[in-house]
Amino acid sequence: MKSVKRFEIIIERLHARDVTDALERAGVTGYSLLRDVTGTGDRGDRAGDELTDVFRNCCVIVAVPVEAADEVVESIRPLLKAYGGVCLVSDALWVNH
Amino acid sequence: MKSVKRFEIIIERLHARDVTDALERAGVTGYSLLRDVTGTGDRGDRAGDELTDVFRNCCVIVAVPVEAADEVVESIRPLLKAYGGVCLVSDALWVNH
Amino acid sequence: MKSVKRFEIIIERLHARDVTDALERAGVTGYSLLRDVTGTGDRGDRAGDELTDVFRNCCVIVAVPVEAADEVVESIRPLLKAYGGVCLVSDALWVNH
Amino acid sequence: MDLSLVIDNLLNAPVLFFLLGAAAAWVKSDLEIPSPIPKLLSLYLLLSIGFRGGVELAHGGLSAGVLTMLGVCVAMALLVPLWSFFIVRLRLDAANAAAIAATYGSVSAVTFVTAVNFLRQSNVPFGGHMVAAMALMESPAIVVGIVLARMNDRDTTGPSYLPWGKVFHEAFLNGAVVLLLGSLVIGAITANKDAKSLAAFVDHPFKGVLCLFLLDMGLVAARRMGDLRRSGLFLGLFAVTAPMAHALMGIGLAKLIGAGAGDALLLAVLCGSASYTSQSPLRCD
Amino acid sequence: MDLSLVIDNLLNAPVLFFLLGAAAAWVKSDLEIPSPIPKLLSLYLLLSIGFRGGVELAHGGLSAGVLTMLGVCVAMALLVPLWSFFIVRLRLDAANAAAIAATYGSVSAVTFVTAVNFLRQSNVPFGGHMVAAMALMESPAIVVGIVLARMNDRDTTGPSYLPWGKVFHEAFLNGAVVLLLGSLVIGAITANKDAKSLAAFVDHPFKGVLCLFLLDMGLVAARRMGDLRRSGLFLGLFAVTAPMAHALMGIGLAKLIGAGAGDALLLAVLCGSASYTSQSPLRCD
Amino acid sequence: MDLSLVIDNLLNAPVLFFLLGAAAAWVKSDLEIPSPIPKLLSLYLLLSIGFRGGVELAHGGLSAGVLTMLGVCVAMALLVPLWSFFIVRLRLDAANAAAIAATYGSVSAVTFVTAVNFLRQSNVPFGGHMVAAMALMESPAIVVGIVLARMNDRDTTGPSYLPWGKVFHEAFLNGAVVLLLGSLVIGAITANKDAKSLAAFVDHPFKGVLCLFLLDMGLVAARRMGDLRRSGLFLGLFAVTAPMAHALMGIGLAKLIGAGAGDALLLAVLCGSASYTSQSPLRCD
Ligand SMILES: Nc1ncnc2c1ncn2[C@@H]1O[C@H](COP(=O)(O)O)[C@@H](O)[C@H]1O
Ligand SMILES: Nc1ncnc2c1ncn2[C@@H]1O[C@H](COP(=O)(O)O)[C@@H](O)[C@H]1O
Ligand SMILES: Nc1ncnc2c1ncn2[C@@H]1O[C@H](COP(=O)(O)O)[C@@H](O)[C@H]1O
Ligand code: NA
Ligand code: NA
Ligand code: NA
Repeated sequence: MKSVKRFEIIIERLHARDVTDALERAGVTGYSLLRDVTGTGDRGDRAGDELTDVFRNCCVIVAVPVEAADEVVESIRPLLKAYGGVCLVSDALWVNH
Repeated sequence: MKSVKRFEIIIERLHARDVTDALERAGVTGYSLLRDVTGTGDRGDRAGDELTDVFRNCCVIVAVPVEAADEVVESIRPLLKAYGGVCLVSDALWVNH
Repeated sequence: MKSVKRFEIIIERLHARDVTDALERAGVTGYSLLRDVTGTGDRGDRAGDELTDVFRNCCVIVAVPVEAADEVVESIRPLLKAYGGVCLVSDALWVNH
Repeated sequence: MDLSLVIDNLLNAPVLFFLLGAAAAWVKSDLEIPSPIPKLLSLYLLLSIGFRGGVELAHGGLSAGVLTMLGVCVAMALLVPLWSFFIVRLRLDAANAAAIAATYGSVSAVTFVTAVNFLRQSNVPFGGHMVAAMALMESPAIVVGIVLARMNDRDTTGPSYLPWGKVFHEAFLNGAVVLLLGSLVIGAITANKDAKSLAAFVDHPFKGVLCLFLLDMGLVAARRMGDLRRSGLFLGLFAVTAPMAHALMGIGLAKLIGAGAGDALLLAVLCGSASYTSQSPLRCD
Repeated sequence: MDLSLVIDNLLNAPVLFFLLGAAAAWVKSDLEIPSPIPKLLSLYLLLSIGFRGGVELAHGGLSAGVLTMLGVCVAMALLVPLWSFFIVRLRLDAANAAAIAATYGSVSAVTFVTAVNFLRQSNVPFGGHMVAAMALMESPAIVVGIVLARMNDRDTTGPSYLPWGKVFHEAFLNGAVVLLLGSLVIGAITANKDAKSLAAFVDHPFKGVLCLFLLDMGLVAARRMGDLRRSGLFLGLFAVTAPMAHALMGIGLAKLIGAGAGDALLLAVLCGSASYTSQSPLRCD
Repeated sequence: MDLSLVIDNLLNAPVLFFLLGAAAAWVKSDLEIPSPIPKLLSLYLLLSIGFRGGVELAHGGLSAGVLTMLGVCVAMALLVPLWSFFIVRLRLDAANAAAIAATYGSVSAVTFVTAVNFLRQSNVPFGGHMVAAMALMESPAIVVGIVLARMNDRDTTGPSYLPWGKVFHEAFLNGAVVLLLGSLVIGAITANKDAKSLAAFVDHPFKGVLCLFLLDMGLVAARRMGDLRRSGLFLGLFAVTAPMAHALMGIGLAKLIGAGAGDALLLAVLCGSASYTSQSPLRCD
């Protein structure tokens, strides 16, 4: 098992692709995406009441090598600044296979 | 980045609102909700076989300041006692924006 | 609150039952399942474009006592080897009830 | 009764799709109808049955017979959990006995919908008020179950100690009841105007949607057969005999109040069927 | 206008299902239409209305009157956010004012669909080009909103500083616009060949799907009433008067260009209605 | 062949919706049909096509010609992966070659369904047994693929070393096969009784649902075009020529056994089309 940093990024679904693009630019090759997340934050409830899903959230989960963590943080931060959302970072072990 | 406690509360969907109400009473202003969680626990499988979703689970994810963690635990505990479910607490860093 | 190890296993949905079977063999009695996870990894994008859900992922979340963690790792590893996927392990506290 | 009629009945598409689902689950096929599709199907079925019930009610009107029938239904929803409780209590603790009692008192919408489809197909008429009866029977059983659990439980922090407001809320305002009664009222109001233009949505695909829904029910039911086995002989016996006994009572009562054949069958189904839903506010750890 | 006609209009099934949804949310029933079912319903409604609009367009053809109407619609989509911005700016900061302006400039597909259903039911004809008009009005409002926000915002890292490419992308290529216009074109191309064989999908269940969709809209709208209250008197007043003023302008313009009654109503709805969608690229923290 | 017929064929609604989806993905619109809606659509299409195939089978009966056709289909499902394996093996390792071989041996339900829709629209008759043929061709290809992979793989812990029980399980009991065959059997059993009352669900909306499904297929296909480019010239050439060669063989065999035009087209589609599904138990790390 090797040490990794686990990122959990909750952001509007509309911006999911921005997040994964930013991750790819930061050299991340694997990530997972939960598409159906709702929530409450500084900017009110999710909506989803019109004909697009603009206000729904998603959650991107990424495990990256410890040494890559800072770069990932920096690639995500501008997105959070622009669009709101949450990014949590924690320690985890990756089961090798 | 600031230290936070990350809560993950898995409970029957029916009680999702009880959880978020309890969180709001404990002063939490942001949380995320995954609505489609199934599982097995002490009280058997989820069902979802009748015309309501009574037996489906949901998962509430909340990051709170370290000093608020105890109050959140205490606000959730009675719900777990009454309805079953699981609450995990772990350390995380919150990416400022 | 007692210390536990939190597992997060992301694998193709097709193999969800293999994972839960392996967990049950390792003595785990409770787990949660998120069924709708997509992602990118070593083996390309998820698809979901034919008439079965072969390429969709799922995510199994399990909290186990610290002393049971090694056995769970060993029960999951062969599945990751055979089918790909990711298993992250982290520390968490379980709120007693 | 004619055996060939029974077989003929079993050989109709909705029942066969139920069996297909059960067979698929039994051979552990990965066939599944993922959430929330079953929910969409059930919303459709409730809306459809409610709306058509309302239209029929508007045409039939509220007679003394209708009110008697509704009274009988509510009475059965109150009484069935009562005696079920005292029988099950012989073996189980109060909380679980109350939960099971509420289950048998309440109604299974799936079974009701399937019975309605059977009547339509056999051209046996039935009253729109039977749909109202179904909606009315859901709630009392839950309330009786909770009262029984409380009277027999000393732990005032457990789930049976929900505040009464919450109990009534869950009993009377759960989504299925609201949608069913709401569609019934809307059907009754717009019977002359919208019934025709909505028929292509509300009537025509009904049987097909039921097939798909019963396919899912088959999958679910077969997966839960294990639970039944685990529940032991006593509960197993109760699970088999109680619905039959209740259904027979239903038929008896229908005769007594002079209801038609269609209404009698539906009353039997309402009395005999049981629903998981009502357990929820009562389940114990 | 005849009051009984208004009541009669309110008493049709789609409106009643909206009220049912609102009532259910109001009594905090757990009735819900889980995601992504509303999305399926809205995809269906857009496809259906686009396809039928295309078929009608193919039969009616592009006349000068049609082009005038489309020009008027686009002009309104550009002007409404402009004056809305300057009014709302009296009380709010630029970014929020721009977001609100874009909202009122754009159109509410739900309202449009409901109005179309009303016209069909009342047998009032309208042109297929009105569907094209709806699709054309979504994008300009967003662009105007963003231009306004940029002209008044100095923080070049905020959300209003999306690259222009992305702005136009979101304005012109959002899924609803693409599906609506695409279905319109497909309807126009295949009008003679497929319109009949697709009717069972595209026409017949339309009203029923609308009922289910409006049930969900009712649930959502009632849950958001709180937001309205929180937004204060000024915005509340604006939210009530602006749509009416815009709708009246729409009717006036329709008279001016000599449009028929059906087209006039739809123009009023397009001008008056507002959509959340267009806020998104503009919202501030 | 007449060119205008080809164009006419391309200009029908299902194909145009596929192109709309592809165009939307190509311009990176956010149009999407979120999971599990495509699953609902595909469940519907399988159920519908299975049920109607069963009804037609009940009316047509099992003749020698039908059995010959089924035999030819199964033979092709066994042979196509065999030669595909030896060709692809020239460039790829055994595991990947086996996966690709299984892919080309199996059938694409989407293509089949689209072809069926085309035949119905052109009023060309075809036999219900072709639906059974599709169901029968899915499994052999998977089994052959796995056998080939095992014979050429020494790592006995890799994915090709699934226990045989699991292999057969995945090959013969996957959800699509079970639903298709199940609906076929149900259709055959209830042909006289339920075919009419289910038509409003099973027949009428078929083409419309296919449009929506192909819209999604278009979105998915366009997103995956990149994968095709990445796969290199050799595989690209194989991907273009193999389906054509297999389809031509299918037409030849159909002539040989004297099948009608409709059945011949469907056999060509079954032989030519390829499915991702069958790769799954074989994929390597
Ligand atoms: N403290 C929190 N814990 C977990 N999720 C949060 C928290 N705050 C916000 N979120 C999620 O992030 C989304 C955007 O947050 P915001 O930008 O603050 O409106 C919300 O809709 C929630 O889903
Ligand atoms: N050890 C565990 N790890 C993860 N989730 C669990 C665990 N135990 C229970 N759960 C989840 O919590 C729900 C309720 O658990 P219980 O109250 O024990 O039946 C289950 O349906 C699971 O979704
Ligand atoms: N670094 C990662 N972080 C999070 N999820 C991942 C990561 N790598 C792979 N995954 C997930 O695991 C699945 C299978 O990965 P793989 O076997 O590498 O193709 C992917 O589809 C992703 O959902
Ligand atoms: Na009952
Ligand atoms: Na407007
Ligand atoms: Na093939």
